[in-house]
Amino acid sequence: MGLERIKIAKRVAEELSDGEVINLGVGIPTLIPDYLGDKKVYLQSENGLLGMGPTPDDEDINMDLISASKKPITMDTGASLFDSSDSFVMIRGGHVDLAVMGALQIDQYGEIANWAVPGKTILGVGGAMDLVAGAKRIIIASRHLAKDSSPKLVKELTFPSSGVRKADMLVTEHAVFKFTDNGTELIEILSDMSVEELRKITGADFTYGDE
Amino acid sequence: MGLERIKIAKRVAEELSDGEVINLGVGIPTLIPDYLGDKKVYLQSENGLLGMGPTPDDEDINMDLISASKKPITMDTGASLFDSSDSFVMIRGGHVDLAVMGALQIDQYGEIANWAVPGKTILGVGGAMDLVAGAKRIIIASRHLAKDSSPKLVKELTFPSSGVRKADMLVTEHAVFKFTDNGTELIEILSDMSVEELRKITGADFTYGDE
Amino acid sequence: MEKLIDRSDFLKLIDNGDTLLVGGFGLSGTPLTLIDELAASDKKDLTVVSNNLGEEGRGLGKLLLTGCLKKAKGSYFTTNRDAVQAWSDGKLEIELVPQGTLAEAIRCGGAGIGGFYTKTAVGTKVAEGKEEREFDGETYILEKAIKGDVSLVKALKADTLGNLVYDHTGRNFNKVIATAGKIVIAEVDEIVEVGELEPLEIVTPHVYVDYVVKNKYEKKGGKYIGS
Amino acid sequence: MEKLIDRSDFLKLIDNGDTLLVGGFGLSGTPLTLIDELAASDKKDLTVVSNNLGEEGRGLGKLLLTGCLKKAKGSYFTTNRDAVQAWSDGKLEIELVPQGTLAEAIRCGGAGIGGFYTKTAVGTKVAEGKEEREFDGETYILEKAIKGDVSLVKALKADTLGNLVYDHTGRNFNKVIATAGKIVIAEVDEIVEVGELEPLEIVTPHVYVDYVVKNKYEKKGGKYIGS
Repeated sequence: MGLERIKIAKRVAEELSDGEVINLGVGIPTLIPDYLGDKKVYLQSENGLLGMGPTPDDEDINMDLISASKKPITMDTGASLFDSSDSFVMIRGGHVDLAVMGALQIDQYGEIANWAVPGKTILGVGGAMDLVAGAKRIIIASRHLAKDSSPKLVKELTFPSSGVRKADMLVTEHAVFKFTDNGTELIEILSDMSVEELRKITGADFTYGDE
Repeated sequence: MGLERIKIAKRVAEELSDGEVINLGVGIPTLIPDYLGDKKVYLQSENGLLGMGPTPDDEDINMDLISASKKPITMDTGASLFDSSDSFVMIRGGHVDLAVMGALQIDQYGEIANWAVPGKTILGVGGAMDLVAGAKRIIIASRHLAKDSSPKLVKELTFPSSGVRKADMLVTEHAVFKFTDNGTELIEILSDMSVEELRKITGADFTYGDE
Repeated sequence: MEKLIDRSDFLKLIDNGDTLLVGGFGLSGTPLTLIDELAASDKKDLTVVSNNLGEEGRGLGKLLLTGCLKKAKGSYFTTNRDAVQAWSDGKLEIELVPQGTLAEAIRCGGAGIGGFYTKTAVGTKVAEGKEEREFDGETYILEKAIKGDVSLVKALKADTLGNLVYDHTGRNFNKVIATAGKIVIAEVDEIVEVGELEPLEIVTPHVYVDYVVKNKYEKKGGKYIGS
Repeated sequence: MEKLIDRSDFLKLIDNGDTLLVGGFGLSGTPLTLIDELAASDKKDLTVVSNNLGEEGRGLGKLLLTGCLKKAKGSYFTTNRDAVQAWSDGKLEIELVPQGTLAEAIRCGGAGIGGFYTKTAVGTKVAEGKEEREFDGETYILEKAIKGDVSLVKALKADTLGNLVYDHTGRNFNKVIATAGKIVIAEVDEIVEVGELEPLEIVTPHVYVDYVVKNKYEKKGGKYIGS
């Protein structure tokens, strides 16, 4: 289980380019910094920091230096601090190169549902919709199936949308998908599944190679 | 001529209260700091400074520490610097206690015209309209008559308005007027004119005392 | 220092039914002392605008235990089970606002701006009932400015004029919240002489701050002990 | 430093007809070196958005002598006689925007906000043709966001990542302008190692800055000699 999350994080890490400014959502995305190798990226935290560093030692923890997940962090060299309104100028204004986030569902064109479940209490949205609206590029890092074994990649969303802006890519433990105006394209298989097996556990149609 | 400008500045200075945050426009208002006596006020400069101090000595001039009139200034103890957008949050948002400004005309209800002359090139507005819209209190500091000897206080503006927000007070070398929804009220005569003489050189009706 | 008041005098500034803008992100940059005073008071029908409601029994979460809240407006309440419970029981109204929209709306409230068109949340449930408009071919929704009766912010230091600096990401919503309340009260760890804060480092100029209250908690090991 | 380019390479980033957002208030916080390059170029039909056009023959005023400007958008041109003359002669379009509206519109341009309702200029000629709207009983007018093809800012220092700090009131419009251009070029007096600027003092985080050009002028006696 943990291994599959790491597999996803590793694969997403390959998509990151040196020098990019990146916002990492909760869950799997937070594992990515461990797999960057030589690449230097700059992590943006929506509560007001560019240049988020690793977790501090216990004696260096400051509850007023935290990530958007409310975890203690450090600052990289060259980091800068700002208030929430300026942080969302950066996010919504299209200045963050890449947002990596989880999703509850993604439709065949890359529309994201990642904040609410139908029929359940909807009491949190956080910065998700701002990131969906504003990041230059969006990669969804997610398990292929939801906990109830339903596919996350679907023809049409049944969960509430996070915005009209589409994701560019979906990375699961089984595959990497790209989204275009024509729909979903499988660009890489990451497990030992065949394309046909993958189709069975995927809720949306997708093209692969020359087909 | 200069003496009458000083007279106006001195009288306006009496209206200022200790601790107030004040924005001073070009011209007569810039003379006010010399007549504050013991009162400590905080001068806001719309290009991005709260706590403007006096003119520096020649050797301390920095072209990147200037007033809104583009003159070299210093910073008082406790001063703070900010960018233009934050400066107008302060101004337009109603945080500046008092703006003292000049005017080309003022109507009987205190509506201000201070940025454009009819039929002439209108190529500057600066921060005037923001200050008119946002300052908590507005005092107009102005000569009683324009250069062509026409009265500045008029029944109706013939010059373009600076905004629907009205001034609270007008101080000229001859008199102090207050503006209310009922019109202009003379509250003090500053020269040796009689009320009747003052009416002759004033373009708007005004009440005085119990009349 | 003229603006300094005792924390016990703070409640006099709050009326039943007030809308309070409260700084903080989780428990960071949160006016814990002022919240304690509120939690111990008999105030009622308060609306709190804040990114979230602290944690269960901590920070703004304490107000859920006393029933003084009528409504909460913010971006993320899911992780505070007391908030979810109070909402389920019909004891708390919740209005959900995306985090960036919340920060911007409060900034507008303090800036003489009535509303703004944001690209965030277009096509979502959050946009339902909100006016859509195109600018240069892109769709935006109208969001209205947020103002408060009273703003509660938490700063690291105030100088004796009331200029404020914040502790790292503790700045969060505090900067904008300090501009958008009719009355603004800053809780601070330390009060320094005027002149000790650099003009370039001051985030909230003193003009925004009406009152300053000294924090009753001391920070040790990166946390406010006993809060 | 990766973002550092020679000033002679700067013109390659500018196309005829571009809209340039240029920082500065008068001559303060103005990218004088970049303006010199423009003034010596054969660029044409440029639109400049800036609070004003420098002074006669200085700063942005130099561009009035070369005829590369089609339009200027800003708050105050009256004191530059060359600007008034060019406008009278029909050689320069001028669009007047109140200073606070200008700062806010540029900020929105960089912030993913399409427009905003301001209380400034309600009931004036500036408001003519603009939508009026009431919020809570007050009237506001709609102003649209301003974006640029290229932003030119002037900072005191850049670190090698491109983080910027400004010199006192030289900050002025530079902070918002650095967010609102497709390409952002910063002219700086000094380049320091990353880590030399404090996280709390950085005004423009490096993410906004695409290129850095070293200022050719040296400041002495508070002025850039020879500019």
